[in-house]
Amino acid sequence: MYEAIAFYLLAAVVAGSAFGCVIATNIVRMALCLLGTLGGVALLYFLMAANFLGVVQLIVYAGGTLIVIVFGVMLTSRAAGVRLRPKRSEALAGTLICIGLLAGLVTLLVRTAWPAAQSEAQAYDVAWLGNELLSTYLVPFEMVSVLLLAVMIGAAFLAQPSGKDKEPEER
Amino acid sequence: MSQLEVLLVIGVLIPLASFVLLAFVGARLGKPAAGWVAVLAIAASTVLATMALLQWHGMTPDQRLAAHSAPLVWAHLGAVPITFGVNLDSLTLIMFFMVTFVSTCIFVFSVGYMAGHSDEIDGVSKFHRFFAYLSLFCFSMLLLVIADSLLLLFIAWELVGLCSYLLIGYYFHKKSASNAAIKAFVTNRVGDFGFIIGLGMVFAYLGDLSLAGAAQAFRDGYAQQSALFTQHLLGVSLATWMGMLLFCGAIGKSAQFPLHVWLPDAMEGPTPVSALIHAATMVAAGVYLTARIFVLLTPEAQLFVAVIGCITLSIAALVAIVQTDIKRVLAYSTISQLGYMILGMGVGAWIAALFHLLTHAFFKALMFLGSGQVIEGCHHEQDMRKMGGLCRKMPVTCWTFLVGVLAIAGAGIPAAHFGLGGYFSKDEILAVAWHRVYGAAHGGHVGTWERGNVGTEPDTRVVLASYAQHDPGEQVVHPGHLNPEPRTLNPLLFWIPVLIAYVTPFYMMRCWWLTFMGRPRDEHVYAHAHESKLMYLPLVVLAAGTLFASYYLFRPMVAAAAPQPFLTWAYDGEAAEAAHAQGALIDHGAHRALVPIVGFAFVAGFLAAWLLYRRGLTLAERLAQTLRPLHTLLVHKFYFDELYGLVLVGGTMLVKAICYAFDKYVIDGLVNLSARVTERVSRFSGVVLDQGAVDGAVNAVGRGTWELGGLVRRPQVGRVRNYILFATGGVAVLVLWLVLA
Amino acid sequence: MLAIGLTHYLVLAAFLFCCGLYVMATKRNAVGILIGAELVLNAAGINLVAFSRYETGLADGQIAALFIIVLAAAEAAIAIAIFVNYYRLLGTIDPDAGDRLRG
Amino acid sequence: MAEFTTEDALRSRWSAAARPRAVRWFSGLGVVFVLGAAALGLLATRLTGMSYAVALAVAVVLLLTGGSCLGAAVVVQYPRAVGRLLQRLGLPLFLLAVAAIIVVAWAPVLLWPDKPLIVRDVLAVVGAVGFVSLFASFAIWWERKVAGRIQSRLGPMRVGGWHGWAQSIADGLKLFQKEDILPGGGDAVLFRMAAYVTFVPALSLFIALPFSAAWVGRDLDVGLLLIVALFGLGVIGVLLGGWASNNKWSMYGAMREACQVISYEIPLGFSLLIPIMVAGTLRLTTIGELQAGGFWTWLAFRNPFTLIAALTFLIATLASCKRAPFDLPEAESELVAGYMTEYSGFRWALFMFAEYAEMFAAGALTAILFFGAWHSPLPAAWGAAWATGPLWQQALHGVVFSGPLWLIFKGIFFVYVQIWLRWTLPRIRLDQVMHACVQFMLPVTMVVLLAQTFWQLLVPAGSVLAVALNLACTVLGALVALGIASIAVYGLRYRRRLVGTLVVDHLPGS
Repeated sequence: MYEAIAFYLLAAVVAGSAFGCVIATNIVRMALCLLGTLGGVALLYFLMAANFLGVVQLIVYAGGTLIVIVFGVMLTSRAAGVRLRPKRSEALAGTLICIGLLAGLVTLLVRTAWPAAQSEAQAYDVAWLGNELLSTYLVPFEMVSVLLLAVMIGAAFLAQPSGKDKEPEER
Repeated sequence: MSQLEVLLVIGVLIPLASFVLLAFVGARLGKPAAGWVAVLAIAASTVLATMALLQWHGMTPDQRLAAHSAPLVWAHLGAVPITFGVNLDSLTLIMFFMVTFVSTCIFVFSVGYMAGHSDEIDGVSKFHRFFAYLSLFCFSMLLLVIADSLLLLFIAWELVGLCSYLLIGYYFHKKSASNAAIKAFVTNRVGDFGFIIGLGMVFAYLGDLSLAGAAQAFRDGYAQQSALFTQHLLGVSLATWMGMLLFCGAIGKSAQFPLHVWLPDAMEGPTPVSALIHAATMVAAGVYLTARIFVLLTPEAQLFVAVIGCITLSIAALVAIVQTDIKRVLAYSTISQLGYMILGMGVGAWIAALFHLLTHAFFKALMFLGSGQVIEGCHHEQDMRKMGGLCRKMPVTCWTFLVGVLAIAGAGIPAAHFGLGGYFSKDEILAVAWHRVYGAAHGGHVGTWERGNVGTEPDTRVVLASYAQHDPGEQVVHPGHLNPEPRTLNPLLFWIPVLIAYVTPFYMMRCWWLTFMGRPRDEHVYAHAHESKLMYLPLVVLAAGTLFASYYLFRPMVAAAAPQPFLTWAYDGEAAEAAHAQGALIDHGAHRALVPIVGFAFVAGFLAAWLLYRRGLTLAERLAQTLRPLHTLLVHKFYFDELYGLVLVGGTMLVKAICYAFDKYVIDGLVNLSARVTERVSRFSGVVLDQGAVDGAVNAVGRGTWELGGLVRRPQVGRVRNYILFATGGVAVLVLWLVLA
Repeated sequence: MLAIGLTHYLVLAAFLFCCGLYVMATKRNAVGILIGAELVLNAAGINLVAFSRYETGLADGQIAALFIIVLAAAEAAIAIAIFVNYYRLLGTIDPDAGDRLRG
Repeated sequence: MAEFTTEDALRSRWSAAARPRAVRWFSGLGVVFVLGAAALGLLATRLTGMSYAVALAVAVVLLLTGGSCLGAAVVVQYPRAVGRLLQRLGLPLFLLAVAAIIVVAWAPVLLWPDKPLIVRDVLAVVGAVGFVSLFASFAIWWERKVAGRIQSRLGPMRVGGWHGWAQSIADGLKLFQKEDILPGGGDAVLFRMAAYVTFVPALSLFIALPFSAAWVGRDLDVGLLLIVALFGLGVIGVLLGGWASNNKWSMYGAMREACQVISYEIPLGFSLLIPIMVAGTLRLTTIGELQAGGFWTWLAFRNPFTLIAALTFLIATLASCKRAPFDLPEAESELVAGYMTEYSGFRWALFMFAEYAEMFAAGALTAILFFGAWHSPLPAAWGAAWATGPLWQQALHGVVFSGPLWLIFKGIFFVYVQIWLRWTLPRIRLDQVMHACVQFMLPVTMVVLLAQTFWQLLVPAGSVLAVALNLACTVLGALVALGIASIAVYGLRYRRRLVGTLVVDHLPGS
């Protein structure tokens, strides 16, 4: 029963803040709502006995990605509070389409007979994850490492001031 | 890891640490200090190597076996584990010791040598950079030596290549030096290309990249007649191809016949570099590799190795006769000696070749450092024709150099069983070759030999050494085509090296005499000649090493490391005592036969050189006039550079010219022709057809398209968000359809 | 309702997914679109972990989710770098302003 | 001006008529509350699950409130006696109260340990709130005292008698009453949220922070990572707060903070990897128990690399907690107070609480990872017999060998180090901060990580080299500890000379 209570509580947080993202018109508030979603999802991971994943979600997503996003918001807009309201027609179309999609998906999900659930969550501990990553998933793991390197270089390259207005290097 | 392995690994890592230190703070350490850091590091490695060697010496075979520990598994490549570990055997230890010891001498020498050079680039001294490179080089070489898998060996191999590039091109502001560096690098790449293909074959067919595992797989593959042995390409079995391709790496690195051109040019680097890389260690890597992959070589591949070695040693020795640059003489003599080692590997004289490698490392480092001393003393004069009589100015250099000359010439007293390094090592190689050509045949194709009772078959001087260490008396059946017998080798493979054994003392004596003896030929050079103490100390140490590092010290160590070659015939030289224990067989007949053939070659060579050069250059020049065509051929090094220039560069230029002509005349002509035709046709159609009938129709179509486009374009707003919306809409429709269906 | 099963998580993920899509489709701010993308990725993550929790033999879902988190971080970094450039170029980060290639 | 004496301070503020009534009400309410708490506690033993948790939490709150009411009754009835008592025993009482709050919050967990985890969580949060608020008020007073001593002053001396120990409590009361100011043009919602977004992670990391092997809210297998993650989360609140203040100094402060914390998370993570590598786990209790065998087994003294890692970890936590010399986000000489400029009253207090909570957590984490966790320098094995003996032996074991008091002591010591550094070192510039991170911390931690890897691969435990270096590091650490201790003793002995003429003898407690 605790699981149910915890799930509904967290689901409310996650869904609520996701909906907050939808209705917010201020980008910084959207970021705050995203924080709620991310944190909630992290706790959901904990609920599903994926402790390591939950922590990684917090440390990378909430602690890293979100800060980058907020940084981006503040770097790219002198008046980040400028409200860019969606066009009425777009909002209407978007709402209809998304509600349609949601309805369809939920119907499908409820209709599908999922295999009998495991009652007890299997705990996959950190050691297991580490071993899997360095054996079965070695190639994807290395590819992701290379990708991260490329992203690091790419981001640094893209974000550097272009030729003329480069500041003199400090020595 | 066992203590021994820890010692070695730390010994490998110390030079790396020194490299890192010098690379980051070397500039701040300043001129002599940076060098001493490197010296300290390599000296520490030498101490560790000595400790390891002594410890190894005191161990029983069981303890030695127990000292191995499981290698680290780095990754799994499919089902093949990539492991890194220490290959612990006598060869590793002795090579480790040799590399560190010789390097230490050279490092000390370098501190003196480089201190006197102006080496500023943009106002910053690159003194520390030199020692950083040297340290990195030592690290890679030591890693290569202890590597227990072909992959790790290959990694170290490439690091060694990189370091040689950096060091040869150390004076990169000099065009010739940077060219030489590029040449060395590119030439080595050609060999490495073969090596990596061979590596791929090992991976694909043997499925194990560790040395021991690959050998085991090779043996199993042979026993089961796997695809490697049954499939043929161009009439040669894949196993042979694999061996030859792996050997390609050694061809590049050890400057063997088709790829030998880089080594003489590499003399553009500072002299200590020449001593370190091109005498003692790097070129030795090729021979070392051949020794390690020896167990993967089929008899055909061995023959290939032998032929390459034979060609190399003869070409290089002949060219060395006419060189006037002291360093180039040494370079060609190096190539020639490497040829001997490779030949030795090819004919199966595994132990002898490695023995020669070790002795050669000492005396060649000695001579290179001696030449460095001379060059430095004579203010960067490298032409021997301008030297002469330097004995009085630099006596220590002169006499230590003579020790090297005696060693390379193979001086010794045949009957007394006394001689310098080359005397024994070269003799052993030749003895094995002799045996392969003229030795007594053994019977049958089925051999059962046991270690330890070899002597019971007096005439069977050949043993099929199986992995007898583990299962003595194992019976190995092998078919005729894999079974090289004595008397099957072409006599040329024996007689050419013998001939060259007469040439070697000649050109070495010529070099020494022209440099140190006779009358000074250039007063200016003579007047300024001097020698410095810091630089001749290593010379003395190396000379002592040359004197002692001979038969009794190194030979048993190498013999103890002899692999358990499979499918190959390991021949051995004279060392009955040591070899007996190892199960190799000895042919005393070979040595007895060799004494009259080549035993006094050094006397003849020295005598000829002395006669020719004792009064300076006049006699030699007259001789050169008489033999003008031959002399020209030798001076131009058999036109190898020109040949490569013509075939490779010229070939490319020729293809370019053909393409250009084709482009210009055929294609351009066709294009022009079609253009002209088109112009005519279009003028007709444009005026008559187009403006009349077609335009109307086209305009109608155009207008229709425009209208339609305007209609269709409306959703194509070029806005990302709307596209997302459309895509979402599509998915929603699909999902809803799924739900309703 | 009290026994939490796979469906619960999947429905929640579907909601998150639709919210993300809506945000991506309507927000007139490039960073908003990025936030939408993060929502969508989180929905995927929940799905994967839920499958690994409730289905036997699908334990690898956690690893896939791990990769999603890492890739999302990479995506955010590169996207922000692009937005900064975009902002320098156009003075705004309204994605609708970037329609120069519009036909 | 008439002199304000201690007697004045201790005079009762209640009129003769109001006093009995107040005493009646307070004592009555207190008794009711305490009885209610007891009843609920008894009831809770029969309950299970969620209702158990709620009952326990309510019971704890009731107990605390009831205790406070009874205390108030005593104060009102005997103001003079209580005043004198506080004057004499103020600090010990205060520290006892800290311990008591923790014990009260934790007792149910320890008494009924096999209840659902969620119960432990609720209780852990209650305990953490209590601990954090008490610790923060203590630490603020402590910081002011240390600052005063370092600057040859006395610091707060008046409130509460002995060395002004109640200063923070008085300040706290004041902060509660202050007006809640919202900056004009700022985003009110975000402005309000920001304080909580900062405070909640700082608080919730105490759930995973073990005070001893048993005193831990949740002994997670990823506890260490969780704490680090929550460390990083507080930044978002700071960023939001800085942005919502609509003030460029706040904004600069927030950006600096984000910049700095993100950058220093990398060396922090690298330093963390070393204890993780040694212990082979992320579970903090396991890491702590690894260091039970006396101070030479503490991780910092294992070998030179762990020692360096301990130092880099300390430096990186300084930056993460934005303490001097990395206190750029709130550099008062440049940015007024950085992101906190516009905050006042209770919200400001939340930021301060979060900061001091993080400081303590950082100190405690340093202790757990590198400096013997909750173990005393004596090997825990010596006291193994006491650990299972009767209650008084167990208590003694907790004091002498290993227990939460040791961790709190070590945590406070590292907080003291942070305070000490703040009042000793100058603030460095932002570019120097980043330079120090990228050019110094990062390479050093990377090299140490590499070296530790090789160390573990190549040097077997118990070999001569390992033992020798362990010994050397231990001796070094012991020397540093002795040095600090001797400086402290020197300072205590010659405190009058050091403080100089500013000592005013008639001040209470001087």
